[in-house]
Amino acid sequence: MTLLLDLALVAWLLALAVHVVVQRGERSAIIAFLAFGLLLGLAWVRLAAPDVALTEIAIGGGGTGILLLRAEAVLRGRGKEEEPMTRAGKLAVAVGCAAISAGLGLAVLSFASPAPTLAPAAAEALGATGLGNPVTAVLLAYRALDTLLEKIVVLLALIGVWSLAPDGVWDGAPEVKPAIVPGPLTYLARILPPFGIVIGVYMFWVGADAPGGTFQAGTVLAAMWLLVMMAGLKPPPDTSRPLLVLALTGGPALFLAIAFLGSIFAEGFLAYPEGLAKPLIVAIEAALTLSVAAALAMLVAGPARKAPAR
Amino acid sequence: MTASLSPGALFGLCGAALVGIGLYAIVTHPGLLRRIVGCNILGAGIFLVFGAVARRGGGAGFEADPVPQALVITGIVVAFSASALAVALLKRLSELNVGERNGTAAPTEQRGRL
Amino acid sequence: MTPAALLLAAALLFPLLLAIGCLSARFRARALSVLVAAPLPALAAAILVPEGRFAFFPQPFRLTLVLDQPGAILLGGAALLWSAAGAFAASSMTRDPAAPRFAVWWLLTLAGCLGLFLVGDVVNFYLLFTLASLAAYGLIIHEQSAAAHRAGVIYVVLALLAEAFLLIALVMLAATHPDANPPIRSVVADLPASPMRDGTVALLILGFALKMGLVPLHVWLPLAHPAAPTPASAVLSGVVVKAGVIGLIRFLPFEAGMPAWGAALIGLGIVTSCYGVVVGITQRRAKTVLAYSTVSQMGLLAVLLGVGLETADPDATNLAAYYAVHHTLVKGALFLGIGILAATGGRRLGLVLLLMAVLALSLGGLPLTSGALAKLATKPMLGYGWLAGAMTLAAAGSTALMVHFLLIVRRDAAGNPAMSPPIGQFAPWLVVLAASLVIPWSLYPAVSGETVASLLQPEALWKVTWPMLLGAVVMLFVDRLPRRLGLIPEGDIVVLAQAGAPLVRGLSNRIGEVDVNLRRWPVAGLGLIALAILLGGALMFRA
Amino acid sequence: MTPFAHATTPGGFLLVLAVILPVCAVLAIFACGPRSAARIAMTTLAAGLAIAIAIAVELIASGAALSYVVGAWRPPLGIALRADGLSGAMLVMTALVVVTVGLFARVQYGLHDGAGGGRAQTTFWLMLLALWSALNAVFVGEDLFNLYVALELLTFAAVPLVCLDGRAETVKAALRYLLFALVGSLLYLLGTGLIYGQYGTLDLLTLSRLSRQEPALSAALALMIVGLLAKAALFPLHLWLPPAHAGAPAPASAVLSALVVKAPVFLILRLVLDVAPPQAAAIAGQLLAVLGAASILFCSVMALRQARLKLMIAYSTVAQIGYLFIVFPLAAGSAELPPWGTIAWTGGALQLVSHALAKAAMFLAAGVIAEAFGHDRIADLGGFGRALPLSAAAFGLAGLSLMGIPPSGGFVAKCLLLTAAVIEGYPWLAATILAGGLLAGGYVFRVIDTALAIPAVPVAPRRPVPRRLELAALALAVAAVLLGLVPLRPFGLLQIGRDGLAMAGLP
Repeated sequence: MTLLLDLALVAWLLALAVHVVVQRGERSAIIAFLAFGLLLGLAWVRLAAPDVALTEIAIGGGGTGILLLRAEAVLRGRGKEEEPMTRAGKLAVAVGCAAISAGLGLAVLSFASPAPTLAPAAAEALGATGLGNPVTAVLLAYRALDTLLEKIVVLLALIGVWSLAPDGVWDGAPEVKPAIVPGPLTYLARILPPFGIVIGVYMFWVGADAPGGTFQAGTVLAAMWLLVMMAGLKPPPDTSRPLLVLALTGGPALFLAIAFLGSIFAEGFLAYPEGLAKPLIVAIEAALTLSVAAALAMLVAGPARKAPAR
Repeated sequence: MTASLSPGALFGLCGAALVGIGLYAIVTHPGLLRRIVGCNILGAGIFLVFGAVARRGGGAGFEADPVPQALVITGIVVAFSASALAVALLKRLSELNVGERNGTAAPTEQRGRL
Repeated sequence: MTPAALLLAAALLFPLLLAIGCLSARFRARALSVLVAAPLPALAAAILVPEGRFAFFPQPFRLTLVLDQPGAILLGGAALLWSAAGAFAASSMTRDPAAPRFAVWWLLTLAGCLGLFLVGDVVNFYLLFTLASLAAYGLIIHEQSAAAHRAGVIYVVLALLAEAFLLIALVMLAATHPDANPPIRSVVADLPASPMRDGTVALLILGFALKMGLVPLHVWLPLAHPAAPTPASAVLSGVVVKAGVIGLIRFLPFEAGMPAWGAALIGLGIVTSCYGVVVGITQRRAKTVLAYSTVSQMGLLAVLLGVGLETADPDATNLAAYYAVHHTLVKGALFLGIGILAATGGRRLGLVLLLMAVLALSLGGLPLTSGALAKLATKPMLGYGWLAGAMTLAAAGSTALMVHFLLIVRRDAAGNPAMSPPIGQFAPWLVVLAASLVIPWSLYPAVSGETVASLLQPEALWKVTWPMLLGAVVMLFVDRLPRRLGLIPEGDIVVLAQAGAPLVRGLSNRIGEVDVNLRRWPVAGLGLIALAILLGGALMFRA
Repeated sequence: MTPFAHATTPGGFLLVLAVILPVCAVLAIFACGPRSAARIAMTTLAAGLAIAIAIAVELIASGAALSYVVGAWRPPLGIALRADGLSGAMLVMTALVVVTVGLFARVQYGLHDGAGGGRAQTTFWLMLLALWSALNAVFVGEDLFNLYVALELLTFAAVPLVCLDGRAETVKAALRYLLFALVGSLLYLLGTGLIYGQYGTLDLLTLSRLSRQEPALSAALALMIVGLLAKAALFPLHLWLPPAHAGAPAPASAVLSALVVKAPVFLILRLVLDVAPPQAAAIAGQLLAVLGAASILFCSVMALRQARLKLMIAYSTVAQIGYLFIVFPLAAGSAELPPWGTIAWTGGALQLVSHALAKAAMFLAAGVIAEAFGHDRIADLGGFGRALPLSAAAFGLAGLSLMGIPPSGGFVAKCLLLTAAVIEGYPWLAATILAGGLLAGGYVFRVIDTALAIPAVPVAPRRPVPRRLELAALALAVAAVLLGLVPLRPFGLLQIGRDGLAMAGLP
C-alpha cells in the first residue's frame, strides 16, 4: 500500500518536473515548480527526513518560488531569449540525459549492501553534544566547518547581489513593494507576522532536540519580514544600515568566536568544552537564525535601488 | 523486487530521473530563467539521491542516516543562494539591455573601465 | 678553482654581467663603449687556456665548460670579430638614440654565441642556444623599418621552430640518461646505441640546419642580414650562424659515424652551396649577396661535416672549425667593409676596394689567403672523387658570386664624395682583415698536420687558382645575361610560403567559426553530457 | 606509510588559520564598512602570506604532511584538513599571487577613488579575501563535501569579480559563468552522494584505501570529474572563460586566470590519482589527455586570432590549462614508481605554479596598459614598450615562461613533460607540447613585436602610470622565470605527505 503511495508520489513528481520543462509560459512553469517543491517536501517525509522536508518546503520551494516569481514579474516581456535548439540537437541532448539518468539509476541500485552508514557513529557521539536531534549535531558539531563556510557562502551571495546595484546607490535600500499593493496582502501582512514569529522561535527552539532548526526558523522569519516590506508597512533598510549589518554578521561572528575559543578551552577549533556544548550550540543557533533570516530576506529583496538616506 | 524498491531505492531512481530532466532543461531551454529553474530541478534530483542514501543507512535508532540529511540541508541553502545570485544577475542584465535599447544607459551606470 | 676554469667562466659571465649592468640607466647610456671589451675574456681564454681543460660548476648551476680544439678555434675567431664589430658599432652608432637598447641585445647575443663554443652540458647548451637565437631578434629589428620587422618576424618563427626541433632532440638524447643534465659527450657516445637514434639525428640536423641556413631553411638569412645595422650584420653572418655549426660538431657522433646521415648531410650541403650561388647572383644589394654567400659557404661546411660523419672521422670537426673561422673573419670583414665603403670616397676608395677584393676573392680561394688555406686543408678529406669535383665547382661559384659582389660595391661607392671613414670604424675593420689573413696561417700546421711551406708550392697554388679563373670567366658571361638582376626576390622561397598564407588564414578562420559554435550554450551543454557519458564508460567498462 | 586515520599534527592549526583568517577579514570589512576595507585587506594579506610560508616551512622541517582534525571529531564523522607537499606549494603560490594582486589593486584604486569606499572597490576586497579562503580550503580539504562547499565559496567569490564594472557584456559573462559553474558543482555534488552511498565516508584518505572498480564509484568519478572540467574550462567546455576573464578588471582577471581555474584541476588530480582505481584511471587519463591536447592546440590558435590583449591572454589560459591534463597518462606510474614519483608529476605541478605566476603577471601588465592607454587593442598599441618599459618587460618575461623558453619555470615544466612523453612513448603528446610552445611563441611575440615597434604616430599614455603599479607585474614575471633556476628543488617538497619513494628513480 505504501509502495503504491510512493509510486504515485514519484510519478506525480516526475510529471510535474516534465511539465515545468515543457511548459511554454514562464509564470505557469514557475507555479508548477512551486507545487513541485511542496510535493518534494512530502517525498522527504516519506524518506524519514523531517528536517530536510521542512527546509525543502521553506527554502527550496517557498524561498526559491518567491524569488523566481518576482524575477518573472520584472522580466516579463523583455527577457531576452537565446537562440532555440534544433530538433536533432534536442533529441541528442534527450538521449544523453536519459543515458545519464540510466547510469545513475544503475549506480543507485548497485550501492553496497548492507548500506554503509554513519548513523551508529552519530548516535554514539550524540551524548557528548547533549543534543537530541542528530541532524543538528551533524550540522553544528561534527561537520560544523561546512556549516560555517556555508554561512559565508550565503553572505557572499548577498554581497554579490548587492554589488549589482548601480554605482551611486549601492549602499542604499532595495525596492520590495510592488507598484500596486493588493488589499489582501496588506491584510495578511498585518495578521501573519506575530504568528510567524512565534512559529519561527518555536522551530528554532525545538531544533536542538526535534526536527527544525536555524534554516527553517530563519526562513519563516525572513518570509514574515518580506511580507511586511512587500505590503509597504515597513520600508526595506539601507544595505549599509548598522542594525542590518549587525544581524547579518552577528551569527557567523559568534560562530567564529566560539570556534576559536574552542581551540583554547576545548580540544580544538570548533570543539565545544565538555558540558557546555548544548548551551553554546543553542546560542550559535539563535544568532545564526537571525543572520539567516536577514540574509534570505535581503537576497530576495535584491540590490539597492534607492540612494541611501543620509 | 520489493527489496530493491524500498522507499530508498525508489526515490533514488526518482532522483536519477529528475537529474536527467533538469539537465535537459538547462541545456536546451532558450530562456535564462527556465535554465535557473532547471538547475533547481537538477539539485532536487541530487538531493533525492542523498535522501535515498540516508534512508538506506537508517540504524542505531534513527530511521535515516543523519549525515546525508545534514549535507542536503547545507546543499539546499547553497542552491538557494546560487539561484538568488543568478536571478539578480539576470535582472540586472535585462535592465542594462533595456537601457541600451532605449539609447540611455541605466541610471548612473559607470562607463566601463578595463 | 684553477685560473683556466676562472677564465672560461669569465668568458661566459663577463658579457652577461655587463648586460645585467645595463639595468642601471647610467651604465646603459654608456653601454655602447663597453661592447669592444665584452668578448675579451673569451678571446683570452681561446688563446691562453690549453685545450682539453674543463670547468664544472655544481648545484644550482650545474654548468660544465669545456674547451676542445674546434671550440677554441671557433671561440677565438668569434671573439675577435665580436670585439672589432663592437668597436665599429661604438663609433658608427653614437648618434643613434636607441643605441643603449641595441647594446643590451648585443651583449645578450654575444654571451649566448660565445658561451655555445664553451658549454659542455646539454641543458646549458640549449639555454645559450636560445639566448643567442632570441636576442638576435633585437639586433635584426633595430632599424625598425617595415623590412626589418618582416625579417624579424620570419626570423623568430624559424628560430622558434629550430628551438622546438632541438628541444625534442635533446630530450630524446637525454631521456634515458640517469643524470638530469648530462654532459654532451656522454649522451653523444650513447647515441648510436639508442633506439631513437635516427629520429634524434634527424631532429638535430633539422634544428641546426635551420640555424646555419641550409636550404630550404635558409630564408631568414637573406632577409635578416641586410636589415640589421652593419656591425650586427657582420656578427649575424659571421658568428650567429656558427651556432648551428658548433651544434653539429658537438652533437653528431663523429667517433662512431653514421654513413646514411653523413650522405644526407653531404647532399644537403651541395644543394645549399649551389643554390646560394645561383640565387645570390640575381641579387641587387651588396648585403643580400653576402648573405647568400653565407648560405653557400654553410653548405660547404655541411659537406665537410657530412664527410666526417660518413667516414667516422673525428678530425673532420677540426677541419670544419678551421673552415668556419676563416668564414667568420672574412665575412665579418666584408660586412664591416660595406660600412667602410659607404663612408669612403676619393683617393682612398681605390685602396679600400682593393682590400675588399682580396677579402671577397678569399672566399673563392684566392692563393695565399685564408680561403686558399681552408680549401687546401680540407682537400685530403674530400678525396679525389666526384665530391672533390663538386667542391671545386663550388669554389668557382663562390668566386663568381664574389665578383658580382665586387661589381655591386664598386658601382655603389662610385659616386661617393671625397671623404674618409672615422678611425673608430676603419681600425676595427683593418684588425679583422689582418686577422683573417694571419690567423689561418698560424693555425694551419696544427689543423692540417702539414707545414706552411707546402702551401707555397706551385701545385698547391694552381689547385686553388684554376677554379677561381673558371668562376671569373663564368661571371663574365653571366654578367651579360639580360633581366638577371632582381629575378629572384630576397628570401626566395619565403615568397612561396607566403602564397600559402590564404590557406593558413582560411584554416584559422575555420577554427574561429568552430570556436563560436562550441561556445554556444546548447553545444557546450551537449559536450558536457557527452563527456560525462564517455568518461563514465571509460571508468566503468575496464577492469 | 602514512597513518590510516587522520591525527592532528603540530602546526596543523595553521591550516585552519589559512582557511579561516580571510573569512574573519571578510566579516570585519562587512562590519566596519567600506572605508576600512583596503586597510583590513592589506593587514590580512600580510598575515596570510606569513601563514602560508609558515606552513611550507613546517612541511619542509617535519618532512611529513600537516593534518588537523576539526573540532576533534575524527573522520568519517568529522572533517579533517591536510596539507601535503603539493598543497603546500599551492598555498604559497596562492599567497604570492594574491598578495601581489592586492598591492596592485591598492595602487590602482588609489589612482581613481582616492580614499576609497566605492562599490567596485569594496566588493573587490571582500571577494579577493573570500576567494583566498576558498582556494586554501580547496587545497587543504580532505572531505569531499567540505570541498564542495569550498568550490561554491570559490564560485560565489569569483562571479561578482567578473562584472565589477557593471557593463551589460560583463554581467552577461558573469551569468554564463555562474550557470555553467553551477551545473559543474551540482554534478560534483551528485558524485559525492554516490560515493557516500557506496562507502559511507567522504574522507579522501580513507577512500584511497577503499576504492575498487565498482559501478557507483565509476559513475561518481565521471560526474565529479566532468563537473570539475566545466569549472576548469577545459576545451570544449571553455565557453564561459574568455568573456569572463577578459571582461573583469585587471587584478580580478589575474586571480581568476591564475588561481581560480587551478582549484578544480587540483581536485581532479587528487580524484584521479588518489581515489580512482589505477586501471580505471589509465583509460580516463587518456581521455583527459586528448582533451588537454585539443585544448592546447585549438585555444592557442584562438589566442593568436584575438585582436584584444586581454582576450588573447584569456584564450591562452585555456590552452595552458591543457598542459595540466596531459600529465595524467604520463604520470600513470607503475608498480615500482608511484604517480607522484614520476617526472611528469613534478612537471605538472611546476606548470601549475609557473603558469599561475606568469598569467597573473600578464594580466597585471595588460591592466597597466589599459590603465595608460584606455584600451587594449593590440594593433593600436604600437611602441607601448617605450612608454611602459617595465610592463613590456613583465609581459615578455611571463611570455618566456608560457612559451617554455629557458630559463623559466615553464621551460622546466615543459621539458619534464616532454621527457616523460618520450620515455613513456607518447609521440603525439610530445608533438602537442612542442606545437603548443610554438603557437605560444606566436602570440607572445605578436605583442612583443608591437611593444618594440616605432610607429609613425607613437602611442602616448592618457595618464601617467606610477612605477609601483608596473612593479607588481614585473615581480610576478620574475618569480615565474626564477622558478626555472631551481628546477630540482621542488621534487622533494612534492613528495612530502605521499608515501613511498621520495627521490628514487628520478633522472
